[in-house]
Amino acid sequence: MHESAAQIFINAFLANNFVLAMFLGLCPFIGVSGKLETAAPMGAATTFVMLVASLCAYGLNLLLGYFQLEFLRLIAYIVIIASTVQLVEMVLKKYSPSLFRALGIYLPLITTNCAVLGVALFQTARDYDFIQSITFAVGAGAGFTLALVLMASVRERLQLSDVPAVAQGTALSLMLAGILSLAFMGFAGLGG
Amino acid sequence: MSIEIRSAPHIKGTRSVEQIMRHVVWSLLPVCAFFVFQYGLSALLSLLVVTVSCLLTERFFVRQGGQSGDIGDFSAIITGLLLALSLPPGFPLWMGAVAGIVAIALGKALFGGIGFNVFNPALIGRAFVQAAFPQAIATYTPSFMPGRFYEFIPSSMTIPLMQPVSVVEWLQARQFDALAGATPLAKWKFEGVLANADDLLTSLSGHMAVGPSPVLILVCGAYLAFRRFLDWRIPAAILGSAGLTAWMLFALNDVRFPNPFFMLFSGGLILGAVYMATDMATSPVTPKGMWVYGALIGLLTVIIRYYSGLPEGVMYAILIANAATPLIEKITQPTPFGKGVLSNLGRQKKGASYPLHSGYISREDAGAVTPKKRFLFNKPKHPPKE
Amino acid sequence: MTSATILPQTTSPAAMIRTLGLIAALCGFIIVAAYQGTYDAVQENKRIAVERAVFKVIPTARSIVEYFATPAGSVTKVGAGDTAPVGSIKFYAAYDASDRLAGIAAEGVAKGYSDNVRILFAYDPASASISGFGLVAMRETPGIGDKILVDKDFLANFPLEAKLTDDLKKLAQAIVTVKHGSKTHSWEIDAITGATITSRAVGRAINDSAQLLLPRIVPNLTQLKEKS
Amino acid sequence: MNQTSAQTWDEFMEGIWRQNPLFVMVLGLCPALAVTVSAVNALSMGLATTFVLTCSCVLVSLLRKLIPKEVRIATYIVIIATFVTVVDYLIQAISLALYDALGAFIQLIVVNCIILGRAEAHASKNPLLPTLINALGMSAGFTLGLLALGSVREILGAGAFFGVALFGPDFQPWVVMVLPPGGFFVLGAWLLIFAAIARRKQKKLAEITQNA
Amino acid sequence: MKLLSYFRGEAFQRGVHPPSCKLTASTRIRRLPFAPKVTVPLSQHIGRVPRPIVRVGQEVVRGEPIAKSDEWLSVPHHAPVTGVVEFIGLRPGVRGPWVESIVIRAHPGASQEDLWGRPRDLADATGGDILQAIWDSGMVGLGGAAFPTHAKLTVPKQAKVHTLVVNGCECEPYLTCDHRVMVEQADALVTGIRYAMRATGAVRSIVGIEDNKPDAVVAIREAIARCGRIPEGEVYAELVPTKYPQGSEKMLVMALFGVEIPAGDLPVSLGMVVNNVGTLAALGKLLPAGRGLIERVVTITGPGVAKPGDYIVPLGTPLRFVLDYAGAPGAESRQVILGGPMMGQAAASLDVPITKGMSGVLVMRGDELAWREHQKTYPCIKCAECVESCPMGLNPSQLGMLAAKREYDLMGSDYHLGECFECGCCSYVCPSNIPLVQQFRIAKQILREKAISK
Ligand SMILES: Cc1cc2nc3c(=O)[nH]c(=O)nc-3n(C[C@H](O)[C@H](O)[C@H](O)COP(=O)(O)O)c2cc1C
Ligand SMILES: Cc1cc2nc3c(=O)[nH]c(=O)nc-3n(C[C@H](O)[C@H](O)[C@H](O)COP(=O)(O)O)c2cc1C
Ligand SMILES: Cc1cc2nc3c(=O)[nH]c(=O)nc-3n(C[C@H](O)[C@H](O)[C@H](O)COP(=O)(O)O)c2cc1C
Ligand SMILES: Cc1cc2nc3c(=O)[nH]c(=O)nc-3n(C[C@H](O)[C@H](O)[C@H](O)CO)c2cc1C
Ligand code: SF4
Ligand code: SF4
Ligand code: SF4
Ligand code: SF4
Ligand code: FES
Repeated sequence: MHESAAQIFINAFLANNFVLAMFLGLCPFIGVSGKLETAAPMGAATTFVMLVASLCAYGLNLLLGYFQLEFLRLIAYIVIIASTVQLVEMVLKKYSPSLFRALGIYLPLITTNCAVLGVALFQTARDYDFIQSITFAVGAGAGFTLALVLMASVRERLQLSDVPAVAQGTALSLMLAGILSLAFMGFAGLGG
Repeated sequence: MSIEIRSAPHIKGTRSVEQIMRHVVWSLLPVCAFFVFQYGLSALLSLLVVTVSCLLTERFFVRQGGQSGDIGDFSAIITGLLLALSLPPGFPLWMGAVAGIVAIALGKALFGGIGFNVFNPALIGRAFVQAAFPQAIATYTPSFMPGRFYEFIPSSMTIPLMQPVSVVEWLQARQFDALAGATPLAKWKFEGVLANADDLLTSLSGHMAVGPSPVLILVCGAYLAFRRFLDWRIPAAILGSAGLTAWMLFALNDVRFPNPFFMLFSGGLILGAVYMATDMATSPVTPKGMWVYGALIGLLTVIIRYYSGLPEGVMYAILIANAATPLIEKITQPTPFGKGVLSNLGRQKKGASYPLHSGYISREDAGAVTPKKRFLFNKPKHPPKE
Repeated sequence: MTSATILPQTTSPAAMIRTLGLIAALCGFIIVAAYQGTYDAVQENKRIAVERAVFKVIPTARSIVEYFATPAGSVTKVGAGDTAPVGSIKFYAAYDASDRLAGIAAEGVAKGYSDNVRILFAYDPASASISGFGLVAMRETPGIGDKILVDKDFLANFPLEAKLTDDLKKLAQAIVTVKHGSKTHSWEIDAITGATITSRAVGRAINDSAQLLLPRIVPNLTQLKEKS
Repeated sequence: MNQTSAQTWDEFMEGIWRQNPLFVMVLGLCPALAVTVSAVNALSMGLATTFVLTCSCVLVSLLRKLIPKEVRIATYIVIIATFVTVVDYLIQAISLALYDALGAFIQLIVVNCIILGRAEAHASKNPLLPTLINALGMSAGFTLGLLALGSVREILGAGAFFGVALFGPDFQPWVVMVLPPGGFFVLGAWLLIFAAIARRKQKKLAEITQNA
Repeated sequence: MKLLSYFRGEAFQRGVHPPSCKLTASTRIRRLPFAPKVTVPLSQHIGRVPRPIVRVGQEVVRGEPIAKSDEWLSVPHHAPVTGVVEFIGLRPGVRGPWVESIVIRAHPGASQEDLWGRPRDLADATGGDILQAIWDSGMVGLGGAAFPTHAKLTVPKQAKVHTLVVNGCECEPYLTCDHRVMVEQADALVTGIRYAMRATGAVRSIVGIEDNKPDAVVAIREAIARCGRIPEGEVYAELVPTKYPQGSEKMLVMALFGVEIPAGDLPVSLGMVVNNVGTLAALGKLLPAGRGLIERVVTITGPGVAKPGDYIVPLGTPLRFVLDYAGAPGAESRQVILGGPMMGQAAASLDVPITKGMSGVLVMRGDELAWREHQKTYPCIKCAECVESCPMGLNPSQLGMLAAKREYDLMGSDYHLGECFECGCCSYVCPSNIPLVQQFRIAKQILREKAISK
């Protein structure tokens, strides 16, 4: 079955949202969603890295397939993601210090974010072609950002609420994520 | 002479939280009564059980000190009634009780109680049971069944934790086929059958699986809006945006998409727009934000109904808009007096004189009303220099 | 703690590369060892999985052979390590105890309620019908979507008519899923109430795949008749 | 001797209780929520993680003097990825069904923060034995955590435990529990319960000190 | 109802409609007898405190200056009664802390006719002369803020004033002093307006009056007609919609001209000066006679008062004396408010004197207040009532939640706390009974202290 780019995007963005339906990238989702100020740049940085990782993984996969070295795929992906993040960091630092300052602190965190590796692994598992891979990466990143921003704005509001002491902290964040995930179930089947 | 010292203002409007909530309950009673008239005993018991489970849960958490407010404020009754109205009348009672408990515990007490909740508690309860018991919640039975005041719909009386009894045989015994239980939305989505306009509006025609009459809800809502217990902007924005989106799609392709009228008056859209999206705690406080919020709900409802796997989308649309409310509020903060575009014009003229309007006559003589900001536009472009 | 680890100290690049090389070699060795060590078991597992799936949809089958159906309209047997020619579709020819063709199995995929539904369906050349299907993978809701495997009414849809047009270019009647209780033709699938979406995915998966595959297979049936 | 064994025990229990990676440090959430729809999956994921964590930490600890500190993170990642690949093939060899159930999350163990965190914070600084014990403790804590999630979700969501039906055929499963929101809710509920217990303990402690 | 107001085109957006309770709107102004002892606080206005120019034991004549300052932003005080200076020192102040005051014991026998004065002919006086005369009269804004009037009427160098806006709204419930002044002293008011126009150079003056006081408009228009076409320019009297806080100068200018005074600016940035009717009526009487401000019209009203009315009260009269005269029986009166119920201050004690800025004395009874005390306070239910009523276009709901969590800096930086003019509309409407404006006052105070300590 051939999925159109629009379908892939909508699925990755809403229906199969990486965070809320696929459980990917939860650590940064819980960790960085406390403030809107940090959530939005984190989402942007992750989207960017996802795009880069998707491109690299696409190329790398062709290469590995050519040499019949599929069993090295995982190790190759993780190394290439880690090094591209490093590279991107260096390039940004050199050519766009302001952007680096905005995204810089988040970039190293993203290396160990399974959503990024997830993009690479899923696009391989689903045999996406080049265009599909890119759309998938952007959709996943946009979905991640959407979830992060919604969560952050809700959590900022809850800072002003009298949340019971037992529920404060991670438990509340998880319950909120659950409710958001419940709401996002409405999108199920949207990309069909 | 004893003296009290307090800080101004020393008088207070007559409005109180209890009063607002009480009025919403009163206005819901006709809707509930009609629901019971349609579905009989099962509906009545469902309303009772769900509301009582909400109240008991509320009482538990208030006693525990986990939430502010108290059970006397009527808000848990609203939650219970609305939750019950959005469930199918033959929904197993034990599942209804679960919905009520989840609504208050997860939807309200977790956040600190009345006013602090971010999501509509009733809809949290409904979304939870919809995800937990998807088959039971999609099982509607026709309205105006003969004998509805003497017997229960069999699925109502399911033993707790067990699967509901199938209503198919019960329906067949009454010469209804299995399709009778499909709601108009489901019929349209899965079979392409459109219901009649007047049936949808009044819900009066027999043997349709519909909720309370939209017209009745609109009337009760209009009363609340008139007394300013709910904000008219939100329903207006929802119905406007849903109608507009549906109309545009209908204009594009009138075979694939139903007419906008069907979109507005089928399913829970009216109930959601009038009573659920307007829940104060979970909707924006800024007037501009209310328009944005309503428009978002209308749009999402139509998108979910048309394109997703589910026939009904109001609940999900409202929950997502609830989540977006803090964000919407943030970007639609009101402009303080004297900081708007118009007053910036004034600021540029700082120190310059406000030109005398030569034609100034007493506004009463001219029979004019008090000018709004429009007055400024009468002003000559270049103030005379001296 | 030795003082060496506390002092700020840089490793020389040569040493760095040496150790990295060592570690890479070590890791490479471990991976290759694991890959080789498990290779046979994994392949065997995969083969068994495929066989089991095929045997389940074609109960009389005792052995299977993998084929490619090429776009040109021919079928070629898959040898060990073959890569698929561009545009070709893999299918399995299943043979009974006496090595006669018992049926043909192929995969189909379509979007269900929450993700793709991947199925393996069996085509019976003798009656020109889809005789059944099995599940490869899906993420549908347990308790709803998985009714397609157990619902008696749903399974009663099979065998399902899948005749080609006379010029053997496409199915004479497209396979469609209809609302529960309204099936009137033998090429229609009667959906499950409450799981219409998943039912429809099954129908679409079969139809999409059969439309492509059958026109390539049917003309070559003689080639497949006997196990070769 | 006695004392060291007590210490060892403490070290081991640390990972299970006081520093539980899932409930206290809240790390490795993605596999924890994604695969715990049943107890079997939870246990398998726990064992797979145990294998990777223990092997990586042992190797890192052995090589700790060799690894140049400039490239240590990259080295750790390579080592972890190696063992993940190994476990990936092992599971394929054992059971394809299990492999399908765990899906991509086996490979995603690579980025599980717990493992890198342990390698960096503990294994790189300690000799073999303490490392091994610490890693085993952490793994056990994680596995127990996964089981706690998986059991609740399976019991409520399917009316079964390790595949054995508990309540008979008429039981109404709570489908939500095996859906994504259920994962969040169950973990959140566990955290709530732990927080409530901790608070009660604190209150009692405060009462005791007040009385004394 | 709100819906209707959308189409009707109201004066300014939002605001509230408290019950007007104008008990004394149609009773004539009466004169209060002299108290045996009056206390004149030296600080009754915004600005520098003048120094006393009398000694203890000195005889003073009613109207004679008793305190004076050379500072520009300060005004002199005059003796309200003929008598003997008995004490100069600290006495209970209106705001609580004790303040420097002059206590004068009235001569029981003296006729309290106005004795002291320097009548002058102002027919051809220049603006400067008039400003000097205003300064000498000790006039401050009688609308409540008590800002020295001569300073307000002095137009800054780079600015030009074309319009004098006269504030006759009296939007606070209960108060009627401005209303009665407009009706009974319309001629004096027009005279005062003419002086102020000359002092500022304004060529137009508009009296804005809420439309619940039509008789005041009629009275003023008749007074204008009696004057004929005045040389200073033109004077109008206009009705504006009745709505609290119409009397705030920003809202009044908005209602009359449809323009917003830019945030942080004074009306003079739009070429306008706003004065209270009481201020200008008093000027109209005092300036030709060359007298000082020694008495003002005060509304004494409220459910706890037996003889409510508008009284001409000598400044410095103790509150206790005023209340005894107006018949406020002690036991059940529980709250005495100086000013209106929306913005007035609760009196800390009954020993404080009537001062220049005091437009009303409101006595609330215990049973009136009781229901409010029993009303429960809820968390903010986000009903948006406050947002819909804040005339300054703020978001009191958000501000209130921030205040509850002590996020004062955020209130100031992101939510325009500085723009809040403490009108109290938000607290008035809040169904959750949250003391919003009360919290905002505290927040502003804390921010002010922070800014100073920086
Ligand atoms: C917010 C909300 C969500 C609802 N969601 C559904 C739904 O998903 N499915 C459903 O059959 N009824 C749902 N209902 C119940 C409807 O109100 C209505 O009773 C029922 O759908 C029958 O109406 P219809 O057939 O005209 O759609 C919902 C009601 C509300 C208020
Ligand atoms: C939580 C949840 C899960 C669902 N899962 C499925 C599913 O796996 N397969 C499916 O076909 N429909 C699923 N649905 C959709 C509804 O059951 C849908 O109404 C039904 O498929 C179509 O209704 P009908 O067949 O009764 O006409 C799900 C709905 C919900 C709320
Ligand atoms: C909320 C608010 C309400 C006010 N209401 C009145 C009023 O009703 N009448 C009035 O004269 N001044 C009122 N004022 C004061 C005016 O803004 C302005 O300062 C005054 O009219 C100036 O006149 P004055 O200096 O002669 O007192 C109000 C101020 C505020 C902040
Ligand atoms: C106009 C109006 C609509 C309301 N709608 C709901 C609702 O849909 N669901 C609900 O749980 N409570 C509703 N309430 C009650 C109350 O606001 C709700 O319990 C709060 O969310 C509690 O903080 C409503 C109240 C009002 C005044
Ligand atoms: S930084 Fe890394 S370890 Fe920490 S929470 Fe985020 S992803 Fe997990
Ligand atoms: S109430 Fe206040 S604003 Fe209104 S007229 Fe009186 S003093 Fe002026
Ligand atoms: S007191 Fe301040 S915040 Fe409240 S309504 Fe008045 S101006 Fe707005
Ligand atoms: S009026 Fe009170 S309850 Fe309503 S939004 Fe404002 S602060 Fe909240
Ligand atoms: S496991 Fe941490 S981000 Fe997925």
